[in-house]
Amino acid sequence: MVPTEHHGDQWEPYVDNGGSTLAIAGEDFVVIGSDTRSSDGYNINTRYDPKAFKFTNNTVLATTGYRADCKSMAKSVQAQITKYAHDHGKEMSVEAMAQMLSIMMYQKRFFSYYVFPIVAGIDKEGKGAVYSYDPVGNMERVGFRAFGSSSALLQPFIDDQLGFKNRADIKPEERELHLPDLQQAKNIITDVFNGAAERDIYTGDGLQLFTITKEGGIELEELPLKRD
Amino acid sequence: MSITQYNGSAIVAMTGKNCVVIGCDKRLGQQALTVDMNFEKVFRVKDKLYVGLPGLATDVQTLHDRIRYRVNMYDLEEERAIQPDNLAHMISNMLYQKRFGPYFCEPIIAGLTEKDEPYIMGMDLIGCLSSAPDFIVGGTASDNLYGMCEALWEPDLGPDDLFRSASQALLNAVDRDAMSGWGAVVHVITPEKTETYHLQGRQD
Amino acid sequence: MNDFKQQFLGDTLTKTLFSETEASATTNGLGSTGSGFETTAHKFALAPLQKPVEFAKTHIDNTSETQARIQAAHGTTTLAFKFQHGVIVCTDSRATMGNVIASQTVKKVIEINEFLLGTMAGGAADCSFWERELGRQCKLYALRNKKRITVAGASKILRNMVLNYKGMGLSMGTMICGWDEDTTDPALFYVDSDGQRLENHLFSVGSGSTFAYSVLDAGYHYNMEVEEAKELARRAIYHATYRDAFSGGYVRMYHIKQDGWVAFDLQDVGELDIHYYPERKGVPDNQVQEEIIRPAGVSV
Amino acid sequence: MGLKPGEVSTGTTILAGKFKDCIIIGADSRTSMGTYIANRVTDKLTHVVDSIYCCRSGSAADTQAIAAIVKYELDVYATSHNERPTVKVAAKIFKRYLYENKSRLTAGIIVAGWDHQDGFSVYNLPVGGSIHEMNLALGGSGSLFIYGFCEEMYSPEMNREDGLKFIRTALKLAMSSDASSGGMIRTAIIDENGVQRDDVLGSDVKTY
Amino acid sequence: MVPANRRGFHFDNCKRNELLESKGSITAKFTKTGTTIVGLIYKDGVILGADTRATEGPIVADKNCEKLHRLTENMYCAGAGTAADTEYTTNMIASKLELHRLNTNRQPRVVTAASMLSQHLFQYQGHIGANLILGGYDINGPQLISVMPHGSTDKLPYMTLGSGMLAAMAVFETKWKPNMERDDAIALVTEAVSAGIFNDLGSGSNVDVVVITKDRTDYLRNHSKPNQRVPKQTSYKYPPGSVSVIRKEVRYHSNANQSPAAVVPEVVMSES
Amino acid sequence: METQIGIRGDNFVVLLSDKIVAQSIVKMKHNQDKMKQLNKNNVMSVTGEAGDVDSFSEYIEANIKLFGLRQNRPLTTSECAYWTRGTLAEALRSRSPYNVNLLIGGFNPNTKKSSLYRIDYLSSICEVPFAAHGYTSYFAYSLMDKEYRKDLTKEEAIKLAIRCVKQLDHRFLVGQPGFILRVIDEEGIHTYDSQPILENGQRSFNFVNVANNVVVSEA
Repeated sequence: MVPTEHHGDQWEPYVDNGGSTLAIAGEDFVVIGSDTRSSDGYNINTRYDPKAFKFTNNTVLATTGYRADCKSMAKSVQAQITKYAHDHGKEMSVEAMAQMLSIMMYQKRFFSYYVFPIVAGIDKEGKGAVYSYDPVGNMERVGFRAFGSSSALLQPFIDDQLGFKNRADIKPEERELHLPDLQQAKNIITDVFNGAAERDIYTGDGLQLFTITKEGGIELEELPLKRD
Repeated sequence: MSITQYNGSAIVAMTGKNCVVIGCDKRLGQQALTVDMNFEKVFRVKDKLYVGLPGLATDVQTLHDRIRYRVNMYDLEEERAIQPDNLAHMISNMLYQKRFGPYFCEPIIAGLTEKDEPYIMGMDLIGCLSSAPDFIVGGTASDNLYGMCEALWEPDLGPDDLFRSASQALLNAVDRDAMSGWGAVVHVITPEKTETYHLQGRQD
Repeated sequence: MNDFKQQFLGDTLTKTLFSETEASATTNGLGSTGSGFETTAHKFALAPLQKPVEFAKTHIDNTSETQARIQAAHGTTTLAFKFQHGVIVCTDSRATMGNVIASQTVKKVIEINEFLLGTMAGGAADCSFWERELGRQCKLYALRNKKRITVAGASKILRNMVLNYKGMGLSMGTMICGWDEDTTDPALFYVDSDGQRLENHLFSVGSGSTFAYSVLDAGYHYNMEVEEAKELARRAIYHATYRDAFSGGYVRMYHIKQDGWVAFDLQDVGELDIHYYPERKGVPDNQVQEEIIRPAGVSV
Repeated sequence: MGLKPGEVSTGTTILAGKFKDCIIIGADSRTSMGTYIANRVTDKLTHVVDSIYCCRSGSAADTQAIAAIVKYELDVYATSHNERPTVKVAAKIFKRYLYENKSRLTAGIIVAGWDHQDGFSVYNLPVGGSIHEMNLALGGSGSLFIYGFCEEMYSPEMNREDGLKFIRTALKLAMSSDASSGGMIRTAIIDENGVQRDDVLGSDVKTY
Repeated sequence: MVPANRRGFHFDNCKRNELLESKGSITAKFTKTGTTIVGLIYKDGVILGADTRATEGPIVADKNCEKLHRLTENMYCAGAGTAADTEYTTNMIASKLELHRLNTNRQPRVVTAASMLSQHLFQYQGHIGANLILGGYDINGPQLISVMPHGSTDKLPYMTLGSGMLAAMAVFETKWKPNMERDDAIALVTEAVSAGIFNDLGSGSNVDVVVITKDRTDYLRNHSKPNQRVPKQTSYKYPPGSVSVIRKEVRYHSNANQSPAAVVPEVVMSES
Repeated sequence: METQIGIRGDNFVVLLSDKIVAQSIVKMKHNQDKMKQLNKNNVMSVTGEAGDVDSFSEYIEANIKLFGLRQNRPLTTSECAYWTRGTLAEALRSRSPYNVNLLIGGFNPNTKKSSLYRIDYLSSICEVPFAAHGYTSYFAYSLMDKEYRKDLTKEEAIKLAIRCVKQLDHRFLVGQPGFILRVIDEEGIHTYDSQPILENGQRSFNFVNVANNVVVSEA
């Protein structure tokens, strides 16, 4: 249904339902953390509304923004992926899916989805891949990215822990040697989400941790977050 | 753009074991244009008492003038060093008097009390005090600082560890905020001495 | 669902509310340059309103001047100039949303094909989408004509494509750079979403462009050697990032030669800064010299 | 004249009627903040002095403040004039405040009661600061729904029992139609001997 | 520029702020206590409860603030709304009441406090954003009065205010009974505040409770702490040498005896 | 639209401003001196809203002279700057705020050092090595960033100022035809007037010392 919130004369079809996502690409893995709260103003709509969707055996799409747009967009993507699988007899690669999403989002350039998506998966070379987008489909492949109501709280910390910014003791060329392994990456996500849940009122309730590895496919863990 | 973001600022104060640290960025901007890269926003009040003033630069300076005046008057009238808690309430009163036409500045106080216990206090622009056992942040990069500090802070850090945690918090926070940065200054206050570090920071 | 709609909303209302409204632009006439071009009709969803364009303009913001809810990434310094050995294209890499630095690693040079480069200023998605489409058009031209398209031709296609959406809120300020076959001079065009297309030897676009222009104008001459030209571009971007809060990150540099472009390694502005001003470099905190300051009598 | 944002209002039905041997005033008991019922057992029948009451409608803050001020002023009046104030004096003082501050206040007040000089009287002071003496005064948002009923059913010749039934029925009807009137029905019967207050639920009132 | 030592509010910035406003939107955020505050009357007295979250927009500015303000020994006031306003309004009334007590040599009454509050707030016509629940015990027994920003008051046996008021009121409307026992009443207050904490995003962290009876007042700070932070998985201390420093200055404090002999040139303090 | 530049060397300060007074679309005057000599070591350059510039700068000028007479010594640059800031800040809170941007530069004969202060219309003050206001800052800052050195000589500083106005003339839509430049050093205040020249088809400026006709040019 078309949401109809009216602010004065202006038609306001967008609602920010809050919540945060965070993805980290490792050498041969990707971890995607997202909270499960969906809210509107001071109200919690639901404590369990997963923001990340599994698409293929090695891709996950995580979204924040307006939940209805997120779901509608995810549905369209899913349909395209299924069609692709039928047409070509193989699963879509994460690279292809990332580019497709960019174009699909730009198709809505003048009535855009209010969505901040992250596509994560294992690329053709077996490396972890994270793609981030703005709401009109500008795409960038990154090593790590936080989106959503807590993005300002999460992003600097992963810049520090994974990007080793402002570290006098680690030279830029040595940064790769210090990158965390899968378990450390998960710990970082858990810690930083707990911190965000302390300070951001829109992030909380539950943390979903998707792990994608080449061998293990997609695994999902769920951990509790603060519920206040 | 909100008027509190016109000049850009970032301030963090953290407690440790018998020490506190307070630091700020050095940018003075006029919206996107950077005008001065040496604009410190943390001021020494007494040996073991510092005040950070994030917000609109003109109010930072006016408030600093007024705080200096009031503290000197306090010295003369009371003949004893003003304590962090007194200073916090003094500034809070100053701000609440302007409840209906506020200064656009959210002061942060950091220092050691008479017993050398760490003390930090923050307030909003109309003087609502908020204390915390761990850290207080302010300025245009405050959201970023909240995330950094929530992850980095742990109890009973010594002065050196505390300095490094606060510095990294500050530097990485301002690197995600367009309006603050251009280097940083961090003061580490211990019972014997105050160490002031001028940090290398990105100049973009 | 359909029954529900019928029942409660009636036929007419249903149509206006739920029918897929689309804006499509075919380039018949405008886009045709008389040499058999046809750009495909792009279909874009529009808000189901009387004035969908107004909606797009008020809700989707590329410039951060309004308080629109959807803020696309913006803020930039890009530059390109011609000189005797080709074109130097140089950009920063920062994207900001409001005051938040959304990314420090944006690729603001778009590799249209191996001879053509475009730059990105304004709406990042607008630039990358249309320049990607331009790449497709150029490929089609080459297949049809067994010959590369000229830079002038390519920039004109881009201009014509975005001109169809003039006034709908697209934001693009791009430089199309290349070196045509069998010519002695490189080519450089500026194209923006207003439909303006200019040719010149030197352009800079974006929020930091004035700073870059000052450095460029002071140092620019046509007969530069490659290294000198690269240093000039680097310096111009560096000084723009220093003063403009919305520019920063890394300096990305390309050199367009007669036989195609080459890309150079990214250079971190933070490292460039201490390269130009070594006194701003610090030492690790455990090795720093202490300066002792005598207690001053003055308070505050 | 609307309420200020966030202001608490007694979106209300109040009425006061003159009957054969008494005055009966009545009110619902709902106080609302937007859609939220801030108080469902409000007493909008506020004692002013002696056998003089006022019924409050409009902004809760404004009417409470005005009632308190007038109450104070009437006490001073009684002391300095050495005589008990009449309903008319009370109503005129109310009017003075309402009229002189009409741009700042949202208050509709009914002053009713008994005094030695004039006996029973009812004054209606709607928003704006005018004053009207009448036999039957209605006020508040719910009163719109019961003008017809009152016109039809009211007679100053009614006795105490009929009057009470009339007032309660009127309030019950208003409360069932007006979203910002509700709760229970509070009434006060005022005569030479004093005041008798009663509260009933709307469901306990039988209509005609 | 010598600041005048005037009392009361100063309006000298208003004109300038208007000017600034005309140049761009001022969206300066005051700290709000989004808040759930509750109060009820039970058998022996009155109980007030509050959460401890203060918010600045969507960010939690204070995780453990105090929203139960002491007015006198026999009176407390729970505050919601603009945090500075509740703090300063209750402080001012507390000192007035203390003076009143000293002048009259009697225990102040709750209605006295309520009148003072409502008159002060009415005077400022709602611009002071204080929503208050006043609870106390005086010679008239337990009293519970709410005061709204425009100055209206309500006297009820149980009440809730703040952004979490609906959640808390739902609990009261189902479970409140007259003449409850102390423990049951405290539990009910805790439950009501918790309902606000968990269901309203403006409220959070811990539950503060104050129980006021005829003879004594018990302030139960952080009576319930349902939202303790989980321990971190990792410590994120940085190794020495990880921060790049351009200059380090050391200033020995005058009271410490360590002022070293080797003193480097006196620094002229900048006039800023 | 007005131009204001300041550059500080170790023992001198260069201030430059344009000479145009504009009203709507009309240039009312072409030779307005937008600087005030506060005392023999300090100069303030003022731009901003028409009426405010006059009255504010006259008020400051007169008061600083008065202070000098009362205390029997000229005020230092920092004293001038901070007093001016305080006055502007206070005026900002009044019914009639002044909308002015200021540069105050001067030389301190006691310390033999010079200083330059930049004050904007909100009365934020900062002590800086070089400064500009308004649109000029978007063109001049990067040039000054690139060329500025602590050990700049007077000659070099003037040349840097010339490069800034030349660039402004080249890129800024609203170019100015002429400028006044002042150098404040140990000997006092030296005034220069601009002289447009053509350089490879592009306009540039020489500066002529009004007292002795010595010409400084970019080359």
